[in-house]
Amino acid sequence: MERLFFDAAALLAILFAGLMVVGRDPVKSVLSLVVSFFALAACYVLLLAPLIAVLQVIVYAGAILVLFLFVLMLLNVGREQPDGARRPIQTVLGSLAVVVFAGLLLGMLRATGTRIPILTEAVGPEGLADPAALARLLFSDYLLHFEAVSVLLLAALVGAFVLARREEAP
Amino acid sequence: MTFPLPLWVLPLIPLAGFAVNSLLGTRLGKSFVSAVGVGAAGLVTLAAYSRLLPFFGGSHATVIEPVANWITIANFSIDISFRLDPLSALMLSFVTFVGFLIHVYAIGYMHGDHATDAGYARFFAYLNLFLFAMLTLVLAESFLLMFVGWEGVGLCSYLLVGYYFDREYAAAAGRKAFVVNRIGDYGFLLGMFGIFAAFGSLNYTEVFRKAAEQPAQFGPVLPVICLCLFIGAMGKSAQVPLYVWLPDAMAGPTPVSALIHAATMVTAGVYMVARCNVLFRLAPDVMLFVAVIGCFTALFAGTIAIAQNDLKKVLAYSTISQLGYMFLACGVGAFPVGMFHVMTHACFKACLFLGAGSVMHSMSDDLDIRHMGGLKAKMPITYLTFLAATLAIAGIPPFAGFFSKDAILSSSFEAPGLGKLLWFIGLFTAGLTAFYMFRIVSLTFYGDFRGTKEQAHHLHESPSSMTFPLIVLGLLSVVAGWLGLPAVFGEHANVIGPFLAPVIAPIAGHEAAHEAMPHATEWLLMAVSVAVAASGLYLAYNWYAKEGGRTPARLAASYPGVYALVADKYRIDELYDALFVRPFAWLARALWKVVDVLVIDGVLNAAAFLVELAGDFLRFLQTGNVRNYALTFFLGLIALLVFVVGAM
Amino acid sequence: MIGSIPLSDVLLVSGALFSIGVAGALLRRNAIQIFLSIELMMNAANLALLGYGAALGTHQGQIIVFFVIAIAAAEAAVGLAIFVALFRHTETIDVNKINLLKW
Amino acid sequence: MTVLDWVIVALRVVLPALILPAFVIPLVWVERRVAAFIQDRPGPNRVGPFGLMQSPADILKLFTKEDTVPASADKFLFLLAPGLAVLAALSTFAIVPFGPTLNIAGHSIPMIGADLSIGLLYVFAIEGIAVYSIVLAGWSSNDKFALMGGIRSSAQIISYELAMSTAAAGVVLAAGSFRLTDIVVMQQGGHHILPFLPRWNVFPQFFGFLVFFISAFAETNRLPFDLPEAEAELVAGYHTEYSAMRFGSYFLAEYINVIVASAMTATLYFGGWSLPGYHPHGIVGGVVSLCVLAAKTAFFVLVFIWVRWTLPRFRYDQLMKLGWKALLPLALANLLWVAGLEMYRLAR
Repeated sequence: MERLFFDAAALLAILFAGLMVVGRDPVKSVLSLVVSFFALAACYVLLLAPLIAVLQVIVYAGAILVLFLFVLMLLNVGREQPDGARRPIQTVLGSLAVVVFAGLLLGMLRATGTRIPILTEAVGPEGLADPAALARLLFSDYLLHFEAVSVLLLAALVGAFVLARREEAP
Repeated sequence: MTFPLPLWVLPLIPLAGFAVNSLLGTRLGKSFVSAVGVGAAGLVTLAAYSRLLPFFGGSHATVIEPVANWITIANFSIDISFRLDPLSALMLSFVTFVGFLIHVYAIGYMHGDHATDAGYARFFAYLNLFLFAMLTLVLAESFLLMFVGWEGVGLCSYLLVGYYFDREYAAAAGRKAFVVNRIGDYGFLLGMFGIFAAFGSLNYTEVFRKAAEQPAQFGPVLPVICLCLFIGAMGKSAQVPLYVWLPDAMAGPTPVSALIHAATMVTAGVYMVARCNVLFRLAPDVMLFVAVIGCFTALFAGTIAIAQNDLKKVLAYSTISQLGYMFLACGVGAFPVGMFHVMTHACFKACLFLGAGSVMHSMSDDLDIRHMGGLKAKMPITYLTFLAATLAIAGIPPFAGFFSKDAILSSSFEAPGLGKLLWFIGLFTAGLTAFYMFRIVSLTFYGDFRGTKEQAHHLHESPSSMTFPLIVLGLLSVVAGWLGLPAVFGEHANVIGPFLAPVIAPIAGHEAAHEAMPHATEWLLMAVSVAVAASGLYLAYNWYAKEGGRTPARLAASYPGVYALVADKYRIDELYDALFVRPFAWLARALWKVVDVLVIDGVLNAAAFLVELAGDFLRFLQTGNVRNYALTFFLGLIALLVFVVGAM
Repeated sequence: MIGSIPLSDVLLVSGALFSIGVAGALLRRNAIQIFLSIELMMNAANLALLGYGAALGTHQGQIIVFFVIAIAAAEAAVGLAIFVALFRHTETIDVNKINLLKW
Repeated sequence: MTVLDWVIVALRVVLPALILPAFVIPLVWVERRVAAFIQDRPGPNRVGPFGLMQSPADILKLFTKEDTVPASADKFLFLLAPGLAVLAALSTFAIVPFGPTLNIAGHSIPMIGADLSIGLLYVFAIEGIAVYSIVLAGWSSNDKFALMGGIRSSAQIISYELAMSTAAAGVVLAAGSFRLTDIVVMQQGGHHILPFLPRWNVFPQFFGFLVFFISAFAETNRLPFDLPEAEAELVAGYHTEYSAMRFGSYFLAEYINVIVASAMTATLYFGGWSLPGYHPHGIVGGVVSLCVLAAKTAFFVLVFIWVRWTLPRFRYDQLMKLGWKALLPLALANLLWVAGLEMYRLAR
């Protein structure tokens, strides 16, 4: 039952990810990715990570991708125009690389998927899905990382501000 | 605030003063700077005495106060911890008090020095920093923490000697003090390594306990360790052959000379040797070496002092000479006596230096005693205190120096082996000391003024901020010796000996075979030393005050070679210059011209050229198109994946 | 296996999403779409992490994903700011036309 | 699970979605009457008694009007956007608890759509989706006024969501849970220092409440924060090009959002369905709790209306300044204050 839901959501995610890549209109691409991420959030819930799922929606769908849309609207970027100069090497080599890479990656993941070590201190499904347990870990064992990320976010904030600011006319 | 104050508060008070004055001093003006600087010194004195008074009155039990773990590497662990025992208590008592007095003095002195606001703040900041380092040195409970203080006082000494860094000779003197001290510090470091290798610890308590319990086990290594430690002490306490920096260090402001180069820092070596008495007593050969070096230094510096004409230089050589006495005492095993002399010396030598500073002020910064004379009438307070301190250093009873110096002489007289010879040299040096000290008193304060008209017009007594410390220290020069009256004055006349006795820990297998000297011998020794001192004194007064220096001039004329040699301080500086400084300078030049310029730079330039050459061709890989980069990146990723999959 | 989803499913999906992302990043010329593809790859990795976390019964997968999301937010903010600045200068976000930084 | 259980779950999820739109009909009437009262005029009073039938009549009109789509619009997105708005608005209510867990005939029925462990975050997640309905409407209309409205709206909602979630974090911190049922339970009983007051979060976290409530105005695009549809500047903002029931959808979504925001405010800061001194049990208890929540919600809905017809609109820079420089710092201060309270409580 749950596997059915998962596979359905996963197929949806893959489908819209594909649409995102194929589409010519950047706005449509962003929207496809929103749907894809939404489906992924559903997958996350089924993988016992409801908090991450909600964060996925809030941060990715609700903030990052809205920001993309916002920028697209602000810049009013149109559809991709056909490029006059063909770059056959890039395209051919790129396509080849993608195919080889996908084959290798899937092959490798198939091989590792069956070999999972059993952890002694495994947490049960209830514990895994509990946001409070996650929060406790974040604020104890991973406090330093947490603070480091907060500093990083501040730096990114300042950086984005400086980059996107218009040069003020003196 | 809890009472009793924890020991770690003490070093922090002057450190706070340093922080305020160094960070804000230039903005806040002189009066604020002096308030902070002197306030910190006064506060630390009060705080120290709040601990010391109960300690002196109470059980004298050693207190060890750990503060925090400092370094932990594998099974080596050092705490920051402080120790209050009779030895450190004695040091603490005069380091803080004399330090405070000299801070007070410095207000008046530096005001007259036409210092800029920045210079004034810098001066007081460094003085406070020095107090911090000195307290750390004194209160430390481990060799490592002591080394922190040891280096700290060295740094402050360097900074303060070079206070007038815009004058070439002061900067050079600071550099010299630093370099010569480095040699000694290297010895100290080696000694510390040796201690750690032998004992596996650097804490006093543990090291001394192990050494005292199993003397046989550590016997073979201790001479080496003690020798290294003593080399450290030689550097810091200006003993032959590492004494050359101290006379030059007089280039610093006079309060600095008084505080660092007379009363406190230079005695750190003696303190360290006394602190390690357990180790030293297990190395009798090194003890003898210490005694001989001390005795020789005392004589050597005393002879130089005779022929010097710079007031502070004479005092500097006399300091070296007195430090020699202290090491003599330690070398013959009389550690408490050595520490007693450290204490009395701090009082009267600080007084002498401050007096010299006062004279220098009055003389418009002229220190040549040939230009002085008859200052007695113009500067009565300076004269009286200077006289008291002179009598103290000359060893005239009942002044302080008499008792401590006499105790040193009688200890060396009692010592086996070379004892009698050491006593005789010490006695001779005592006479010498009385002579050269009274020579400067006579030339400075008696007779007629020999300086210029302007100087004569300018002569005045110093302000009260300068005379107050003088008076206090002058009084101390009189009474400080009464703490250590010899045994002939009664069973309990000697306070300081029993007080310091616990520091001399008993060693397994070593009997404290001390037989009291017969009273008659003791009286006799005292009489002899008083007689020698008095005759030196009389001679100097007669030659310089009454005759106006005709006899010495005649003597100098009849032995011109000897006189020139002595007046040139035996040309030791020139000798060192030829032996060490020039060869090293030449070597450094060679390394620079050949190794650095040719070899290292050559290799680097060749490498840079190759890189540039490669860049000329490889730069075409940089197409500027992000997608090319991404593609390359992914191709690399594929290679990596192939590698990983292949490994699986 | 703690959840009821087989790990192989999760890894397969993750690999597929990642490959799609690679394709987008390599073959598209629109900077925004390349950026989106990179985000997709990050999410594919997140999915794998959560899958392993659930399979092993540990929170660490979720913790890493948490940090990845936070860092993705920072990265998106700076990246988009760069695009805005770039667009003001060149009036395009076609990466084929932006190649000032070459030899 | 038996069939009955499935039915109960279905009812829990579907009933709010069905009932809420029904509430909008009288609400529109109330709004217009209150507006009229404030502006000293009669308001709708012709259709039915007291003009009560005015709203159903309007809806009928909206359904029957011609549904136009601009020729240059992106059809798919243009049609999708209003649906998204209603969907998002309706989904939010799923996690608002409207009563205690009832035990009826051996079945334990929690009176809540879905008692999620990350309940409060779910609301913000859905809020994030709701942005798309506005942004897409603005963009797909291919109209400068609509686009301006969309851009303004996305910036405004993201900005105020920060302050709002920071304020709500105070409540989460006090309750130690994202779960709204936990938050309601924690507010039951009397205040521990002033026993005559209920233990509602509004007392220790008054500024948190203030920030939350003000941000709620911005999130629902109501005056004084209705810049995305400011008629004087942008005609009708992001829904300028919409007509008939698609326009009605936005209208519907706005009123549902007002109700949800009021219910959330009541739940987070005013004890939700709980009443101090009353311990509900059985069906009666469930009904009483429902009424309590309804009364509290109605109060805040009235405040919404009152504010709309009283305050003028902010300028865009004022809006941003208020959100970033006043509300966010205030919310952070509130969070610190709550953290201090919690530490004090733990220390005791």
